[in-house]
Parts: sequence; C-alpha cells; structure tokens
Amino acid sequence: MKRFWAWGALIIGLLYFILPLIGMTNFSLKMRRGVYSFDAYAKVLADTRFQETFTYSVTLALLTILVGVFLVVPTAYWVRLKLPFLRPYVEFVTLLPLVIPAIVVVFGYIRLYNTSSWLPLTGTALGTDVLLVAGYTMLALPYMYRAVDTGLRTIDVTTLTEAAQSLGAGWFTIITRIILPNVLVAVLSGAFLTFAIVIGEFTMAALLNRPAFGPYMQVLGANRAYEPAALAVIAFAITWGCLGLIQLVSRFQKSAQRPV
Amino acid sequence: MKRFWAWGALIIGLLYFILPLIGMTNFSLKMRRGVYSFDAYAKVLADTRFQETFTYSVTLALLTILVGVFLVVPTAYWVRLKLPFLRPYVEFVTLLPLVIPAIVVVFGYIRLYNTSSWLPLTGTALGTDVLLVAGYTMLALPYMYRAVDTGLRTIDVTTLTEAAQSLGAGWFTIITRIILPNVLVAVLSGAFLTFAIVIGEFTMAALLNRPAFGPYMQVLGANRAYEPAALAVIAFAITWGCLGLIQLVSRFQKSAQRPV
Amino acid sequence: MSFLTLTHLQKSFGSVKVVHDFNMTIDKGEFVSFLGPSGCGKTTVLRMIAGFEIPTGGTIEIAGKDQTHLRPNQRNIGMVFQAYALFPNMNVFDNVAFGLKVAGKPKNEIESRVKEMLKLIHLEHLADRYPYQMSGGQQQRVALARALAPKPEVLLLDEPLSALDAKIRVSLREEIRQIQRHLGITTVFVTHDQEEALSISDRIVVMNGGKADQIGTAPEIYNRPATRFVANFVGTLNVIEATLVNGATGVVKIGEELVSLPQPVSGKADGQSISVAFRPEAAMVAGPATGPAALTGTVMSSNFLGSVMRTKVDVGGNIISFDIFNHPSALRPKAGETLSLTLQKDGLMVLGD
Amino acid sequence: MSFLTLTHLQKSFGSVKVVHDFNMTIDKGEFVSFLGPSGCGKTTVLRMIAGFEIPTGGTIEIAGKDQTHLRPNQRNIGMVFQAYALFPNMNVFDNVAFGLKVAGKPKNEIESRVKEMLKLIHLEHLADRYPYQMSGGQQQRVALARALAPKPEVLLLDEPLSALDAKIRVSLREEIRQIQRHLGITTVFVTHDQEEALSISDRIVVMNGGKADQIGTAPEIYNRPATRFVANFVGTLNVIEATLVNGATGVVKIGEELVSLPQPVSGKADGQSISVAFRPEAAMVAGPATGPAALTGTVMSSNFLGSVMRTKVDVGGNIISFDIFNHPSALRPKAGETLSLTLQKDGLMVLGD
Repeated sequence: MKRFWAWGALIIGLLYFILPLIGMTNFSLKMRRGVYSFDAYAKVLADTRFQETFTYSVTLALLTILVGVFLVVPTAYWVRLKLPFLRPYVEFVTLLPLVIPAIVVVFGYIRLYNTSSWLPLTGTALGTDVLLVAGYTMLALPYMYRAVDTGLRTIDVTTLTEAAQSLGAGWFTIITRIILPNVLVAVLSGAFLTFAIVIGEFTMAALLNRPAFGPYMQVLGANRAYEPAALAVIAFAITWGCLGLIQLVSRFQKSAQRPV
Repeated sequence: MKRFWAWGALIIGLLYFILPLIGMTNFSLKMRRGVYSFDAYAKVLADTRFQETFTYSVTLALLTILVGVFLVVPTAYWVRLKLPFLRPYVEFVTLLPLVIPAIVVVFGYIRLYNTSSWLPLTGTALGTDVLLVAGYTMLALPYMYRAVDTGLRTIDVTTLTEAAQSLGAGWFTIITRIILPNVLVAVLSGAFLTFAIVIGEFTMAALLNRPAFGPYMQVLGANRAYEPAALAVIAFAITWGCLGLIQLVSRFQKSAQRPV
Repeated sequence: MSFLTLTHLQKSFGSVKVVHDFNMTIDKGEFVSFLGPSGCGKTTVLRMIAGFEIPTGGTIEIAGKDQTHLRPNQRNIGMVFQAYALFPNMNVFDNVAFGLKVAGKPKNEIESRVKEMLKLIHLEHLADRYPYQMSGGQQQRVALARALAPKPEVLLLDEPLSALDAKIRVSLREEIRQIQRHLGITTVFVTHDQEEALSISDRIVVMNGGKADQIGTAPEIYNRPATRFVANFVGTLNVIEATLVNGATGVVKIGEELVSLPQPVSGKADGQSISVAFRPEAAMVAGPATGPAALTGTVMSSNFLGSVMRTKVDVGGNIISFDIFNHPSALRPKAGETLSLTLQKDGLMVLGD
Repeated sequence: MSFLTLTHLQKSFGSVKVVHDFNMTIDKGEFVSFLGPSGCGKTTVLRMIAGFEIPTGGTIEIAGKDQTHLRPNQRNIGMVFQAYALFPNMNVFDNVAFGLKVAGKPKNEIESRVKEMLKLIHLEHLADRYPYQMSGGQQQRVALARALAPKPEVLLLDEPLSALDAKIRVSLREEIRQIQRHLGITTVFVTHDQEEALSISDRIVVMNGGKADQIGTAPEIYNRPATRFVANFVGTLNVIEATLVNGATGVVKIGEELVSLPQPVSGKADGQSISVAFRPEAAMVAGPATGPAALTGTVMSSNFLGSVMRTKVDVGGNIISFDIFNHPSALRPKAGETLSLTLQKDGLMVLGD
C-alpha cells in the first residue's frame, strides 16, 4: 500500500535528475550530424577561454575553502563546547545566505567598497577578487557549517576535550590532535560542496565582472548549441566523481571508527 | 586566547551580512537628493510589473511547497522506518541539486519536453509552469528533506509507529495523527526556505521565459539605481520576518514538548 | 487451558538465525518472563507475538486463533516499550484514549474507560499533562494504561523498567504485578535483569542463543538450573572440586567429608573428580559443631554490600564467595585469616552442560 | 596527613546554588566515594577538583599547594569518565601514551610506561586495537590506564561503571580497587549506586542538596546513618512506632516488649511515641524462644529475589520488609499467614532529621 507510494516517490525523485541528464548527454554527443561523436567535448576543452575561466574559478574555490575552514572549524567547535546556548543563533546566521539573494549582497559590496569609498576594493582586480572570495565564503557558509557541525555531533566534543585537558593538553594540541582528525571527513565534504558551488556560481562573478567559469558557461549557453551541453556534462562528471570520492572516504572512515 | 579568535570569527561572520545590508539600506533611502526618503520604495510597490511577477512567484512557491511536502514527508518517514540502510543514498540524492547547476537541469528539460517531443510541455504557458515547478521542487529538495529528516530525528519514529500499530492504528492514522503533528514545525521551516528560494530564483525562470520575480529584479537592477536596492531591502525584510516567525514557532513547540 | 501457544517459532535475519525452534504454551492470566543476555532472541520472540516481525517458521496462536500472519494492528495486543513511546503531541488522556478512538468507540465509553485506567495507575489528577511534564515512572505507568485501555488479550512488556532509577524500578515492578493480577491478563515480560524476572514471574524462560534453556518457576530456575548457562546467568555460582564416591546414591567427598547430594550423579565413574556448584548463601561460617560439609580456606577479601557482606575465600585454589547478612556488631573477616565454612547439603548441585 | 583538602567549596550556576559550603580532607592513598542522587552536587565537586568548573568560593589544595585557580591542564590529575572518552582516532597505545607525549617525555620512557600500564590492566595484547574494536569494559580499563600513565597525584572517577553491564560492573569495580591499592593513589569516585560505594570505598560521602550529609566508612553509613536522608537513600528501611520508656538509657517499648536501643534517646520525653527504624536483615522469623523484640503481623507478599527472599509483613499498619536467605528447602511465607518476627537489638536505630 504505502510502500508503493514511498518507492514511487523515491523513483520520481531519481527521475528528476536522471532524465534531464540523459537527454543532455545524448544531445551533447550529436554535434556531428547523424553519428555520435565527442566533437563538442573536443571543442570545449580546446577553448582557451574555458581553460582561463576554469583555472580562475578553481583558484578562487580553493581560497574560499581555506577561508571557510579557518572561520568555521574553530567557531563550530567553540560554540559546541562553551556556548551551546548560541547554537541556534549561529545556525540561523549560517542559514541567512540561503535567503538573502546573492544579488543583494553584491549590490551591498559595490556600494560599500566602490572606488570612492574608504576601502576602494573594486578599483583593482585583486581587490575585487578579495570581495568575490568574501562573497563566495558567505554563499558556502551554510554547507560548511552544517558539515562541520554534523561531524562534531558524531564525537563527544565536551568529554574528549576534558579528557585531553586532564592529560595536560592545551587548546592547540586539542584542536590539531583530537578534534581535526575526527572531523576531517566532514571538513572534506564541506570543502567539496564549497568547490562545487563556487565553480557553478554566476550572479556574483558576473556583477563584479570577473572572468569566472559561471559567466563563461552562460555566454556559451546563449550563443552555441552543442558545446554548453558538453560543458554541463563535463562539470557534472567532475562533481559526481568528487562526491563519489567523498562518500568512499567517509564510508571507510566510518567503518574504521564505529563499533562493529 | 582561543576564545578571542572564536568570538572574532563569529563577529566577522556577522559583519559579512550586516555591512552590505546597511550599505544598501542607506543607499535605497537616498533617491531624493540630500534627504532620506521612501521614494524608491513607493515607486517599486506601485509598479504593476512588480505586482504581477511577485504574485506569479508566490503562486509557484506555494505549489512547489505542496509538491515538496507530498514528496518528502512520506519518503523521509518511510526511509527512517523501513529502509534505514537507504538513508545515506537518499540524503545523497537530495544533495545533488546543490552540485548540479540549475542551468544543466533546464537545458535537459528543454531538450526533453520541447514542442517536437512526446510530451510538448514547453509549448504552452501552463506546461512550462509545470516544468518550472518541477525544477523548483528539485532546487528546494535538499532543504525540505533536511528539515523534515531533522524533525523526524527528534522523535522515535520506529517506537511511536509500533506503539500506534499495537493500539490498532493503520498507516493513514499514524501519519496524520502521530507523525505530521510532531514534525509540523520542521515542515513549516522547510516550506519557508522553499519559499525564499523560489522567490529569489533567476536562472530557471529566465531560461524558461516565465514572468517571475527573479528576472524582474535582474532587469530592474540593470536599468535603475535606487529601486533595486529598495526591492532587495523589501525582499530581505519579508524573508527575515518569516524566518523570525519560524524561530518563534519552533521555540514555542520545543518548550512545549521537551522535558523541562 | 493454554491461551498463548508458540509452536516451532523460528526467525532469521538474512543468514543469521536469531530464534531456533521456540516452543511454549502460556496459560490465561499467567505472568511469564523471558530472561537472557542481549542477543539471546527474547525480544525477537516478543516482537513476533506483537506482529512486528514475521516468523520465518512456526505458528503463533492466541485463544485458539492463528495470528502468525496478521498485521500488528489486526491483533488484539497491548505493548509497553522501554522508551515509554508516549505520543508527544497528546496529553495523558488522549494517549490513553488513542486505542479506543482508533477502534471507533463512542465518546462517553472512551471517557469512562480512560478514567478507569487512570484510576488504576493512580494518575487521575494528571490527565491534562503532556508526556514531557512527567517523570519516567509516571510516563511508563501511562504507557501501561494506554496499552490496557482497549482490553487486549495479551500484554507484552519489552524491558519496561530498564530506563528507570533503581528505587522506582522496584516499586513499579510491584505495581505492574499487582495490576496484572487484578486484571488477570496474560502477560509476557522481557528483561535482562535476573532479580526482576525472579521477583515478578509465575514462570521464567531463560533464553540463550535463540532457544529456551529452561522454563520454570523462580525457585526452580535458581535452585535447580538445567544447564551451566542458566546456573551462571542467574545468580552467583561457586564451583569446587569433589571426588565421586558413589554415583547411584549421589555421595561425594568434599575435602575430608562425605556428603550425599540431593540427586544421584550419572555419567561419571566412582572415584573420578567432579565439579560441585553452590550459591553464596549456601555456605556459612562453621560454628562449633561442624556441618555436613566443611571447607577450610584463606580469606581473600570481604566486601560490605549493604544488607550482606560478601567474602571471598581461597579453598585449595577455588575461589568461593559466600554471603552473611550485615549485622552492626558482626566481625568482618579479614584478608589472610583462615576460615572454616559449612555447606548446606541441599544447596549443592552437579551441573550438566 | 591530609593530601587533598577542600575548604568551604561553593558553586553556583547563575542563581542556582549547586554546592553549599563543602569541606573535606582526604588522606594520601585513600579511596573516597561521593554517593548521592542526581543533582546532589557530587559531580560538580569532582569537576571542581579536576578544574573543569571554577568554584564560586572556597579553595582546593593538593599536597599543600593551592589549585583553585589552575587550569585543568596545569593540574596533575587523572580522570576517568562515564562515557570512556577514548580518542577515537588513536589506538590503545596512542591513547595511553597521549598524556606522556603532551608532557614531552622521551620516546623510550613513553614506551616502557605504556607497556607497564597495559600490563596493569591485562590488555597488553590489544595495544593496536582502536576503541570501536573493544567492549565497554575493555575501553574503560584503557581509559583508566590512560589516566594513570602520567602518574597523577589524584585519580578522579566520574561514574566509570554506569555504562557497563551488571556482571562487568562488579568485576571491574574490584579490579579498580585492586589497582588503586597497588599504586596507592588518592582516589575520588562518584556514583549514584549505593552498593558500588559501599563495596569499594575507604570512606563514603553521602551528598544531598549540595552538602555532605554524612562522611564515614561503609558500615558506619549503613548501620549508623546520620540523617533520615542517608538512612533512606542507602539500603532499605523499615520504620515502626514504639513508646519511649526511658530516654537516658534508651529503653523503648515495641509491642509488649521492652527493648534497650544501642544509644540513649534525646529530644523526646519519656512516654512519647517514637519512630524506630531497622534494616530488613535485622528482622528474623521468630524461633521457639522469643527474641529481644517480637512483632506479630500478617504476610502481605513474599518475593523471591535470588539469593534472598524478601517478605513484607503488615504489623499493625506498618509495612515491614525482611529478608531471609534462599534455601532450596525453605518454606516460602504465604500471603495471609500470621508470622512472628524478632528484631536484632543492635540493628535498631532512632533517626534524627
């Protein structure tokens, strides 16, 4: 009875993702009339604009991850340990990027840091990049925080900290030797989501006028037929591959640390 | 020592959001030269395009919420109850929308359901709306699923179900009288996030060429100076108000259902 | 007059056989406990009676009707869980009324039945409370009332006391037993706590590795354990070496004393050594007149446990525990002291496998 | 020879005073238990000794040095937690070595000390195991070794046995006590389990509402409880009404018998009624010769608890519980029977408030 509905819902959910993917993959292979070929893929990969924007976005993604980890791990740890009453508020703050449109944030940045302001960040390419990383960090915050917080939930932060303290360890030792090794998988999965978000982001990069991958994809999508499909499939393959890796790592880690 | 850093990180996190907001609010009030006024707001609210697109997006948001709840609540319940081994996979599936760019999905839809396909949905406005709701549902899935699943985690789904069964209750009674009332707050908070996402969404609506609020905001942003800022502040005020409401409701519910 | 009949019950999860061929008949109004360590299959048998698990083989009958393939909500069974499992969105009254509402009873009948149940558990004054506003003991009593309200044929209790504090555990188990006697309802009680099972049950099923090792009354289980597992799991056991003098008459030699055991001994030749077991309370410090069996040893430790003092004595390499009741002026045996013990003859047992 | 001194310790959380004016001196090598119900402040005192909580008032001294405001990692203390708290990312060896590594000991010294510790807890063969690969009892022994490895001045045990099964709980508590005696380390043990505290401690502190109600050895606490709370919390208590005949000599009239109590009674006039309390084991079924105090009543219930049988008798409205040791051929008193009990004189107590 209900079992049927539940399975049905699951299948519909899967079809949501798989049908469009199949359609697009099929289409991306049809550039040469009548036969399947990888022509579209070859064209995309050979484009220097592709190489440039992709490299740029990867660099920014890595920077964003660094800033995010540095911001989130100590905060989440400290909130869990000493300020548990703050947890709902912090969680609330980290959810804000989901409900404040990116466009709002960027307008705010442009007003605040324009060339006539006290800190004219938008005046230079480097300054704009800093703004962009700041914006990306904000976008990625909910995922990073959730991931790290979920990781921290699987260990008994308070008791492990107290055990380490009673054995003479200071804060640096506790964070590097006890906390980080135990939430590494969570940090990795947060980092990966951040990566995926930054690679695909369009609005901020376009408004700040930086040569990122998102706007490149948009331009290609408006002007060509087969290449954007190929591009999307490539992007999807990369992200899927990474996600699979994360799953593997976390599965391995789980089986190594959970009671059998 | 470390306490300083943690608080610092927290403050930086808050500044991220608050500084741009202040900047923008300040700017939106300056339409009349030299004095603060609500001119920009009046203009925006009087625009018929604003009213039309906002109504359209609200309608679609509500539809999306309905579809999402219908899809997610029984699935999440059933997965927790009978297929716990499927949980990581289902969670993984619901995370996919975060890493597949919306653009990919829309391209897929357009290829699949174009006017020459077996189901020419894009041929009519209504058909395109159906596609759009489907896309929005997918976008909102991660938030809805997480919210409902978190809600289900706070109750002992298995034992409550078995207790109800042993008292003679069937599936319909269990879901409507036991499960739903206990995860109502979670469903509401998921619904609200869905609402916020749909209202602000740009890519899908633009590519499917429907008169939604996101594209309207984009157009306004490109052509005017003060109005978009006012619009963003309005959007922010609405979302913030709703979020606050959700927090209130969930706080009330918690204090009513947790051991004191 | 068998009321609940389990015949050749079996259950496997995948390739793991959790319950092997379980057979039992329970009379109407009887209170039966399933006792065993975790993983022994006791909860699985209970869950099969409730209908939450489908047996791999065998049948379940209640009052002569086959229930094996009925769904849980088609069986007429009341269940109480370890985690209380009260519906958090309903107050006490609505929790107790739930089964009656589902059954479509008229409103005034529901009201009077709920009141009757709340009176039974002495919580009439808390009808408007929500679960989170009550202590664990109160919640579990409400869960009991909820299970009993629709007048089930069988009451199933799945470790209902495990989550409670020691003192409440004792008082609530007495209350449960009293209510069960009052209503005369057939009851199956699952527990891993031997004292709980011993104190509350008409009969006890000691389970081990998916089958019943022994079924019997509390004194039978404790004093005449059928297997080595039962002897070790229920209570504390001392084992000493003896020499079999005459198997047919059950005479053995312990130290220098000839002792006749309560039963004859089979399977061992006369003159062979044999393990004789006894409970801590069967040994006493020897008085001036030496008893039927005397052991002399060195005191290793003596622990004050409140109402009893447990002393461990090394008797020729065997560590023997024995208990004496606390007494404010009693002398506490000191480690290193030499001590003579007498054994009560009818407390001696020879264990099979 | 006081080693650990707690002077006027106080702790408030916000406006809630959790510990009121707690004073105690503990000798070097002593094993002291803090016993009390949850919320009595026992864990808070322990956490103040460890440095996890800063006292609102008072001082903590170890070996004459003030520790009150040192941070936990500046104190030389070993701690074992209820939840084991082994580091999940390290194997047994690295867990035990952690404190030594933090202290910057040379590698060969670490290795020999860890081996010594693992030998002490009989787990040398599991040095490479990870916490998740071990049973609860093994994990807690590793946690003990980890706490002891850096040679702390004081060992703190925070309900270390609560998460374990009954049988392991008993054997591990004996092992802990033996290791503690062997090393001669000053130890504070927090528990809510009276049997645990009674069996393991040199002295017990019974705590109630943030202060120590009584400090004494196990028999002192059990047989001479200082307050009504201690008497009720530790062990089972029977209370009967008597008439005071002579307060100065401590003579009371129970039923028709004159009994002289172990102590004189003050604060009541002769001829007034007085509550006399005794433990279940102080009552015995009267033999042919009537004892020093005889009570006659009706049996209400008799519960077989394994090694003892607990019988409840209604004596003129007072419900008296008494225990007799199980004996296979013993008769079980039946409900409704009339029974005479004798009381052991030195088991009688008069409770203050």
